[in-house]
Amino acid sequence: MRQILMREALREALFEEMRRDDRVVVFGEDIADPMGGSYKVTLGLSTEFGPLRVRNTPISEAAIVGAAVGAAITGLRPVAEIMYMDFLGISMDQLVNQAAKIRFMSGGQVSVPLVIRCQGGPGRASAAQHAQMLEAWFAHVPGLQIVMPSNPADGKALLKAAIRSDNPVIFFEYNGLYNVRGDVPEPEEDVVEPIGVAKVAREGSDITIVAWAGMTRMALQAAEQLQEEDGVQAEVVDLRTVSPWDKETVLRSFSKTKAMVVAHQAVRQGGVGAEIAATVYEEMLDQVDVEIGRVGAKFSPTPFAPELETQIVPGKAEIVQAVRDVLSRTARAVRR
Amino acid sequence: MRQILMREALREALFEEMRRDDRVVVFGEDIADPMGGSYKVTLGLSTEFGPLRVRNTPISEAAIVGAAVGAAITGLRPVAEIMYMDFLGISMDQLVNQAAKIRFMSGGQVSVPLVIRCQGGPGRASAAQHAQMLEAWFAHVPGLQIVMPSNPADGKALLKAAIRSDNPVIFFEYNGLYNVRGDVPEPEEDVVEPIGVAKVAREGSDITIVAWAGMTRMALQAAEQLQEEDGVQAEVVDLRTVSPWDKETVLRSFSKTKAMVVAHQAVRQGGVGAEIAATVYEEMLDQVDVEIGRVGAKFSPTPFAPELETQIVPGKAEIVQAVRDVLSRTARAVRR
Amino acid sequence: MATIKADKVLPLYRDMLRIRGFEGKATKLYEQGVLPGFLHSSVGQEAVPVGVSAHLNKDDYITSNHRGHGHVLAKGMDPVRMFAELYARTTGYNRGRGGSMHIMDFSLGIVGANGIVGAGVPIAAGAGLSFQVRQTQQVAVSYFGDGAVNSGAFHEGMNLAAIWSLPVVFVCENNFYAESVPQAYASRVGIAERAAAYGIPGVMVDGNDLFAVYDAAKTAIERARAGEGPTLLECQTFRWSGHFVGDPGVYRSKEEVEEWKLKDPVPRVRTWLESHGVKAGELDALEAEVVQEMDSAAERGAEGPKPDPSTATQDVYAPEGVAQA
Amino acid sequence: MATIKADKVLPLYRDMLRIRGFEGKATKLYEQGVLPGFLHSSVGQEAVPVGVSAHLNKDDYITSNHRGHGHVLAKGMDPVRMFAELYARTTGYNRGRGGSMHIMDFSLGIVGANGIVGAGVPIAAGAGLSFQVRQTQQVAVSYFGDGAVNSGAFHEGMNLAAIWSLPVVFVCENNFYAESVPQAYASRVGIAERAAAYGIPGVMVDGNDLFAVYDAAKTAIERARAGEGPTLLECQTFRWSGHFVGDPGVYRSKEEVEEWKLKDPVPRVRTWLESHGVKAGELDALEAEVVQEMDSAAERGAEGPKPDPSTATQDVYAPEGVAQA
Ligand SMILES: Cc1ncc(C[n+]2csc(CCOP(=O)(O)OP(=O)(O)O)c2C)c(N)n1
Ligand SMILES: Cc1ncc(C[n+]2csc(CCOP(=O)(O)OP(=O)(O)O)c2C)c(N)n1
Ligand SMILES: [Mg+2]
Ligand SMILES: [Mg+2]
Repeated sequence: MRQILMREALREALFEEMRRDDRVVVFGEDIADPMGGSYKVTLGLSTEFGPLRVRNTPISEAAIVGAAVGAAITGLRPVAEIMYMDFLGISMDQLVNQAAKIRFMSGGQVSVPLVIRCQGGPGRASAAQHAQMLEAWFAHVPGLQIVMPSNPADGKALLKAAIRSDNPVIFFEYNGLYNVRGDVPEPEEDVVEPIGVAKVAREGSDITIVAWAGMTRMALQAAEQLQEEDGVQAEVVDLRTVSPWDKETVLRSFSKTKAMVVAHQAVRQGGVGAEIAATVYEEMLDQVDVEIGRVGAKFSPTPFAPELETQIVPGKAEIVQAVRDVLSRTARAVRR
Repeated sequence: MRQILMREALREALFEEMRRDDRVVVFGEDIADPMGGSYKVTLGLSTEFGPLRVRNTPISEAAIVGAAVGAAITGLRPVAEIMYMDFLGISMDQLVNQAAKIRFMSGGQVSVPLVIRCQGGPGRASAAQHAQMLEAWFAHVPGLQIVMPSNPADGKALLKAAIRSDNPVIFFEYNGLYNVRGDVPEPEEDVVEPIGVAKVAREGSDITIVAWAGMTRMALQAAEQLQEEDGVQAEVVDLRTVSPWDKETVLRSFSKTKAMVVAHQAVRQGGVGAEIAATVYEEMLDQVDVEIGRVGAKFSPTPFAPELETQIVPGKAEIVQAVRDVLSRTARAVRR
Repeated sequence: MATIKADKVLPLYRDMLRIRGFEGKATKLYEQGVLPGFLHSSVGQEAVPVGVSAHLNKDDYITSNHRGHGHVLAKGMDPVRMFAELYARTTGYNRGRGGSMHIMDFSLGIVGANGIVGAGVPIAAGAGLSFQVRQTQQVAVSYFGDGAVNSGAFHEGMNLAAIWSLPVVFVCENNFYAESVPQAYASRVGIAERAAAYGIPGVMVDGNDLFAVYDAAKTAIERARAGEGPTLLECQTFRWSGHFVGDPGVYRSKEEVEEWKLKDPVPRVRTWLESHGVKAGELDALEAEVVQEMDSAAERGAEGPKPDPSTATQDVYAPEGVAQA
Repeated sequence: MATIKADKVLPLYRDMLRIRGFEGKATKLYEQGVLPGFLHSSVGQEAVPVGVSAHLNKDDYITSNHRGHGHVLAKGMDPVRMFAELYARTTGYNRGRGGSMHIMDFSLGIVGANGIVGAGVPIAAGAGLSFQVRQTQQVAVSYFGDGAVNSGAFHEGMNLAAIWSLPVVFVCENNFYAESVPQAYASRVGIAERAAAYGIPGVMVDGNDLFAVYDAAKTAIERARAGEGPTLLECQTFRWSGHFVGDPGVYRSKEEVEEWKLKDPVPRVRTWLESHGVKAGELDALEAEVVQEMDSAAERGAEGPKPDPSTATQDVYAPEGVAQA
């Protein structure tokens, strides 16, 4: 299969969906040509589809989402961009009190088919206001869907699904993945992956690692290292959709491995890992012989200094460590 | 001891702290006389302390919090009011990217001694935009403190602590408690309770119920019912501060009762209950013989119709049910 | 009253009466304790939505705010289903999920009342974007109060509509108070003056004068339909009641309220009609008929069934099918 | 140049040179790959902060934005500790926690650069509130770009400062672009015109003319100190570089950039100084000295130790003691 970058895969999805459906419009800060987006994901769109359907906006994050809501409930399928996930705070009211609730409040009269694309995440010394992972806020909000792909093929197929979804979707692109290359089917195949379905990204029998977005990539690397150094076979479940999340796939994997680490770059306290871990304990306590490892950022804003950032935000090393901790406790638990 | 209403207790705290410290200023929508706040908690303040220190604001929730940040880092101790917790989305950026992070980003140069008071919560057919409990968003944000008192004495003593704290505090007043009466020490005693410390609100040996704000009150009522109807002695831990939360008190109670329900009015998925439950499993798995009950709102916006609202948002009945479920499973677990 | 034909005034008068009648009935029911939640009455402000809606088609859209009964009635909502919603019945517009503050009917272009002050402004801009992209002749009207103009959402939404020349008309009902806070406290300038910041027309009219509203709205809506972009229309008016039903309104003087009651928009139209040959008896009959209509609407609204508790979590998500273009 | 004394110009010229020197050196280091994170250069805009800061005391406050080096240097920051912060060293202003986009020094009233466009506006209003409540003579200056004026935070913060007559001066560096988006696309009107929406003075000056900025800032700051409320000062200028170091700036024509370089604010002051009797040799020496200063500052900045990883979570919370009044 041909290999393309994540950023190219996402860009293809936008082109294909805009060609397929006239109702798809794209707007956001700096997304039009010649800039084509801060990370070039929208490059060429405004040239092909023109200024009616593809527009730059002022720096007005509340209005970007508000306008997307208004457009979505009147027949368009807006794909709006918020430049960094960190800026979603400015759009929060429109996302949570409008986009997420209008369908319900209306008694089911209308749906809100919008996509908010945003990027960001730690790892580039961008400091406290440009490196946050905030999916936990939105996973707590009924009515929203949160999609966080980990590779180019999923990025493309899930962005297509998000655009076709009748529900409001926050589509998060971890910056550290934009230049990752991967197999992606040809455009003619029009591959669309379902929202809400996790994928076993690597099979294994000793422990399950649940992750999403950039952390899936690091989990796969951690699994390789664990195999080489410890002979451990880790199964990696790529959650892909953080809300609604695919409980069945996670539980199925756990019932096979009987050990689990859930890992995210977001702050550990109150992160999505808590929900997943709590659910696994609840649903399968009988089978839990050892504590589930929860990997997440320390309780601190993201520091600028790279030496400090890696202390706060976990990566491959922390996943490896968490797996080793869990398995060593398993050994002890078995001995008991 | 004298008995006063929650709203009176909170009002006393404001008067006392404003008298005690010239740096305390109060502003927000409709807080000045003659209105004295939507729920009369600030009644009389502007008359006593005048328009320099007590002010109405326009409907500008971002600026209310932004101005509080600016005032706090330049020597005042603002107590700003956001009328409903539901409107915090509009203030989110200033709360999360400014108030919570300035101290850290500055390398410890400055502190941000502000309090954001807000009220709200379910139970009054206020529908989807006026009944949310959103503490989980803020518990995920390092740098903030979240205080949620359950009774007049704590309301007063913790609001005083919040005003004296050098850290940004979100102080949440559950609307359903304003008219609750309780013992409150005399003003001369100047009672201040520490932030971050839970309280055992009722002793018991059979199960621990962890709750806060309005849910503590319902947990206490549930405990009474359980005692009468089931002969069950439930211990109620009133968390009081949701972030940072008092792990020790919770674990201590669990190690005594070996069974737990954590209950909140907020949406269950991604709620603070997930963090607390996951932590208890992690820290004391050896002692967990039965699943921890997690009570929270169903995954839906709050409906207007009272019949539906009580379906979505849990109360005393759901706590009682959860305790019974846990204890019946305990019995089975013991039999196993 | 330059532009309206005499025979068109009677139906508008009827619409104003219907709003007043609805609010009166709803207030009474609320005071009796039979309606759950909150209620905000628009009595005193009837001329605004009626003068605006006179120029709207069924497929035009409106966004509204917490004080929305007048806006949605003028746009064509059925009071029976409105009362049913206020009673939280399944026969209500929102099947009892929304209530007064979220009343919606997408088949009438009613995007909904809104509990968040200012939030409708960018949403209306987004509706305007739809019409512009699809090149229809529709317009969106966004109703909001004087309090909303100090919100960030107002600013961002106005600016976006302005730079994109969207077919939107922003109608501010300046009733001089946002809850207890006077408009003149919350802003140093008048509402219409703010239009200058967006490079669009700002027009101030007597919002208690149906004809003035009618004329100004006509110009603004025609302008929007012609692709010339948005207008900010300030209609000065007054709410007779407290902020919500039950608010004693201690922040306003009795004199101020009484003075405004003298400027009641309803009898002004009646006087005009009488002076244009409509018989007093006909008008009396109309007034009685509307009172009757609202009494009966409330009764029928109350007859609807309460929602089945087992349906509580319906409609949180749209079903995910294979979406088609 | 009506109000400034000739002997005061030389130090201001020096401040402009120092900003240009700092940015030049930082850009070079960033291009060499030795500075982590992002970098936004203010070369071309030096006259604005220098003309404004000429009227500020040490205990006055400023809020800044992502393009903040000029603002904070003009307010008195030490380039050694600035470079140390850019290098993420413990000797930096923020002990390596903040970096270029969050550089702060509260002892100099520097509330900080800010990564959130528009966020400094209400924060400056809050600082102004402090001064008003404590009845000091301090002022707060809020610097932001043309892109920020379309944010809700701008609107809400401006309005709050206006209605409370807070001692704040809002300084917009209109460099005609927000990243790639032209100011004229993002708004239908000029920046200074927006002041009318808040009932405060809006003043537009040539931001590349030190003397024009100086005079306008003097009036605005005196007005604020006198308790007469805020001013919106639009300074038209241009950034020579891309939005960030590394941005090729494809959205601007070469001609546009070249045209603005002809309006370089620095030689304009030099010409003035020479025509007022300052020797070219003295100015050459000053220029060389500043280059020297920045080279040495960068070197010394780089010498600071890297943060100890074990200190990563320090300073998230202030210690909770028994707070005293
Ligand atoms: C964002 C937000 N802030 C505050 C409120 C609480 N609130 C509801 S209505 C209102 C006053 C609105 O005043 P205005 O816009 O003038 O409308 P009016 O009530 O006068 O019709 C306030 C403060 C709210 N609903 N939303
Ligand atoms: C709220 C927010 N939205 C978007 C951005 C991304 N961003 C950073 S700088 C910038 C452009 C700012 O333009 P302007 O205010 O004119 O300042 P300039 O860069 O021209 O000095 C943008 C869009 C941000 N940092 N914050
Ligand atoms: Mg009003
Ligand atoms: Mg700019």
